[in-house]
Amino acid sequence: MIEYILMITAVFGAVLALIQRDLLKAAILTGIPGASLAFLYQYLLAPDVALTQAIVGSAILPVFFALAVYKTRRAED
Amino acid sequence: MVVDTQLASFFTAGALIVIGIFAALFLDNLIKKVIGLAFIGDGVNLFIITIGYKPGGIVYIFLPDMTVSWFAQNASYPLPFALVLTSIVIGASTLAVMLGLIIILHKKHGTISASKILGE
Amino acid sequence: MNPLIPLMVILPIACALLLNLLHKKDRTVKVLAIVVALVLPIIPLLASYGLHFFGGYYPLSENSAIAGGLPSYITNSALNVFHPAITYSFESAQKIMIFILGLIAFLAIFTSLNETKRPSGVYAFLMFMGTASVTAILLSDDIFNLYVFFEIAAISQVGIVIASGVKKNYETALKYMILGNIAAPMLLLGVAFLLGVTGNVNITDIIYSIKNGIVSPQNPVLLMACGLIVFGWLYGSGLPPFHTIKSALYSKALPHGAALLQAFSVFTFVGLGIIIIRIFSYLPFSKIVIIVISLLAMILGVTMALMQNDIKRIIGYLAVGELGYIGLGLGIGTAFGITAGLFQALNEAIITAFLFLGFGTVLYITKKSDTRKLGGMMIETPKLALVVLLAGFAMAGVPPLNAFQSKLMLIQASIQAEVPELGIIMILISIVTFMTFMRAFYTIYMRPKPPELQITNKNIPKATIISLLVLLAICIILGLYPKIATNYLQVLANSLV
Amino acid sequence: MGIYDIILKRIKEIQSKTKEDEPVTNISTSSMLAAEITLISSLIVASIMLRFINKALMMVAVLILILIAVIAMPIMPKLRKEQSDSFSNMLFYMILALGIIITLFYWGSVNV
Repeated sequence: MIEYILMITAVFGAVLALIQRDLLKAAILTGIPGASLAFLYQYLLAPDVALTQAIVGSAILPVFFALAVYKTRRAED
Repeated sequence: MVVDTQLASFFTAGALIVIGIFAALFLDNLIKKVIGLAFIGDGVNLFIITIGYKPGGIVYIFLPDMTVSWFAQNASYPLPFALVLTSIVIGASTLAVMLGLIIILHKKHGTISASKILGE
Repeated sequence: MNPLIPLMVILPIACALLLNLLHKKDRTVKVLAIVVALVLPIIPLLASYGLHFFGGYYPLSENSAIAGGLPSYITNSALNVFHPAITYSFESAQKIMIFILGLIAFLAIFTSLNETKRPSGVYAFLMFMGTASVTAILLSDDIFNLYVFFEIAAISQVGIVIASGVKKNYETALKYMILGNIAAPMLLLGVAFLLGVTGNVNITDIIYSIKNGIVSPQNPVLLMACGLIVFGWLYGSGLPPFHTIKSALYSKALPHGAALLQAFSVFTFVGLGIIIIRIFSYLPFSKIVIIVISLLAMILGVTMALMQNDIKRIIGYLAVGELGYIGLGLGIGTAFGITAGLFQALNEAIITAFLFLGFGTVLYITKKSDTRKLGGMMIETPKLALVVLLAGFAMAGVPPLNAFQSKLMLIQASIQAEVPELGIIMILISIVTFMTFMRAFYTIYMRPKPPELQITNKNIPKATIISLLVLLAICIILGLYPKIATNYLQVLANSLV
Repeated sequence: MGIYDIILKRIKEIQSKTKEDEPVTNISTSSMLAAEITLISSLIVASIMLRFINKALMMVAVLILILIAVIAMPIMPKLRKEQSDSFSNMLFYMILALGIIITLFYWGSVNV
């Protein structure tokens, strides 16, 4: 059951991240699909990939995006 | 209709790919485009993981109290998982390069709108 | 086990990393880079043919130590012949292709180190990384390994463009990366489909599974995989619809970078094209698609080249158009046609590098690449003008030079395969290619010099002239003795039919 | 009015739309003319290869191509505009190509 919830969170998190007007929020919300995919990988019997995805998808990539937003923010809006 | 985990997971992967392509095509903001590209990569990775998944199976770690034939029948298929590890890292590095380019272009043009920077 | 096979990939990567460590020690960097680059074309000549299994994981049928302890239901199945390791296969066709790639890489690196004032920096690093990854694409028998190096090649191509410092290079690089990040996951998805159907990423094993009925060849998932891999192939080699971005990429690189970039494209084209033909040749449709795409590439590439005003853009579009000849050779599908196509690939890599380096001298002297602002260069550099003219003759296929032989072979192959229309189109496009080249040549060299044109840098480095002469020599040698190359390529072509 | 003049006029029209201000020289017009002829002739020759599928189809295709070529005579200026460096064009054609390839492979292989 929990797999299905994770799948739905991943898809909705992705949509939610893309419909934000505030780019910083969008950047941080990319962590939601990243983290739910990491849990999903655990349920799909791939614990080693889950570890990597947890670090890359839910920590490193949002930080990259947030840094990029922070560096380019002043001119937007 | 009963949808099993594997099929649902394929659909999730497909949905992520479609969302990503949509964002990369139609959103004007470059950072959102790149976020969309990240979702395409995630979707493909999820797809590959799902190929290796075995419904009702176990993690592919051989413990001393298992027999070989039981393990062979029940363990998930580890080759796709090994591939995804590489693929995740490649995706993250290409995204980092793109974000770096966006920062440089923002310094040059003062905007991150795709139609203004990449228009002609 | 031949240790020289992995060395072809490992040596350039190791050298690239070392160059980064030696940052700012210009002399050391220069010597090291030139020595390693010189070794690159020599290794494939010394290496003997064979397979390399990374980690030493031989197939069970060759590995009695492990196979002895396994139950018979494993050793009697197809698992016995499957390749558990990442396999590199080095055969005669790879030998000549990697030799040519290494040679172009050497000449490009040699030229760039002598033309730029400060040799240390990321430029040589990226050139080595790109060469290593394209070598791996040619060698690899493992389709996921191929994807990994495909991505590395894409990043290093972008890097070469970013490091060039040409106007608007960042925009082009970002465009290429965004397009690439949609197209490359599609290639990965195709690999994933293949993996899902056959449970394997080794190309030989996938073919074994399809041929021996382990997997149904008519499985729609396999067809989808073919489509997606074809799409990745379009992106990797810059066929339409990617011809605009690929030619823009060439035009935003420095001439020596562009010479190397087009070699990457050509060999990626050949590597992936061979794989598509190996796996999917049982689908008659795959060959039709290859022919249609090649025709489109030829027509669009040449017609667009006619209407450009930037020298590098003109050659970029011509390079895309010439890729079509290789595709036609592969698509005709006879052994003779495939040999001709592969030979044309070698010739095209050499000739386009030659043209980029040759017109690069104009750029070096005047710092301008717009044909409308150039003119009268014949008076400044009469001997170089002759060399560039010979390069143009080579591209159009004038008899004593190499492309004549391969184009003649291609036309003969098309007539033998009873599709003379392809031969007619090839001749037509050749003529227009020559016209495009002459248009550029006339505006740059023969037209009277515009008064506002300034010569900023009179002395062309000797390295550039040496590179041009080496390329010219290869053009003439291959043109007089085409058997040197075709004998190597024949084996692969026979195995593909 | 000869074809040269038609092409010259069309180039000027397109230029005034895209606000390019490069002079229309002899060379650029004649190369556009050459490109035009190359495009049409090679497409017609290529369409003769349809004879492998069906001879009647080939005849119809060649006739239609000639008709289209005559009606929409200066094709090259439009084609050039479509293949500009604009990013949205590139994305559009890429997705179009992806769709066509996937559809063709699925449909073509089911039927062939």
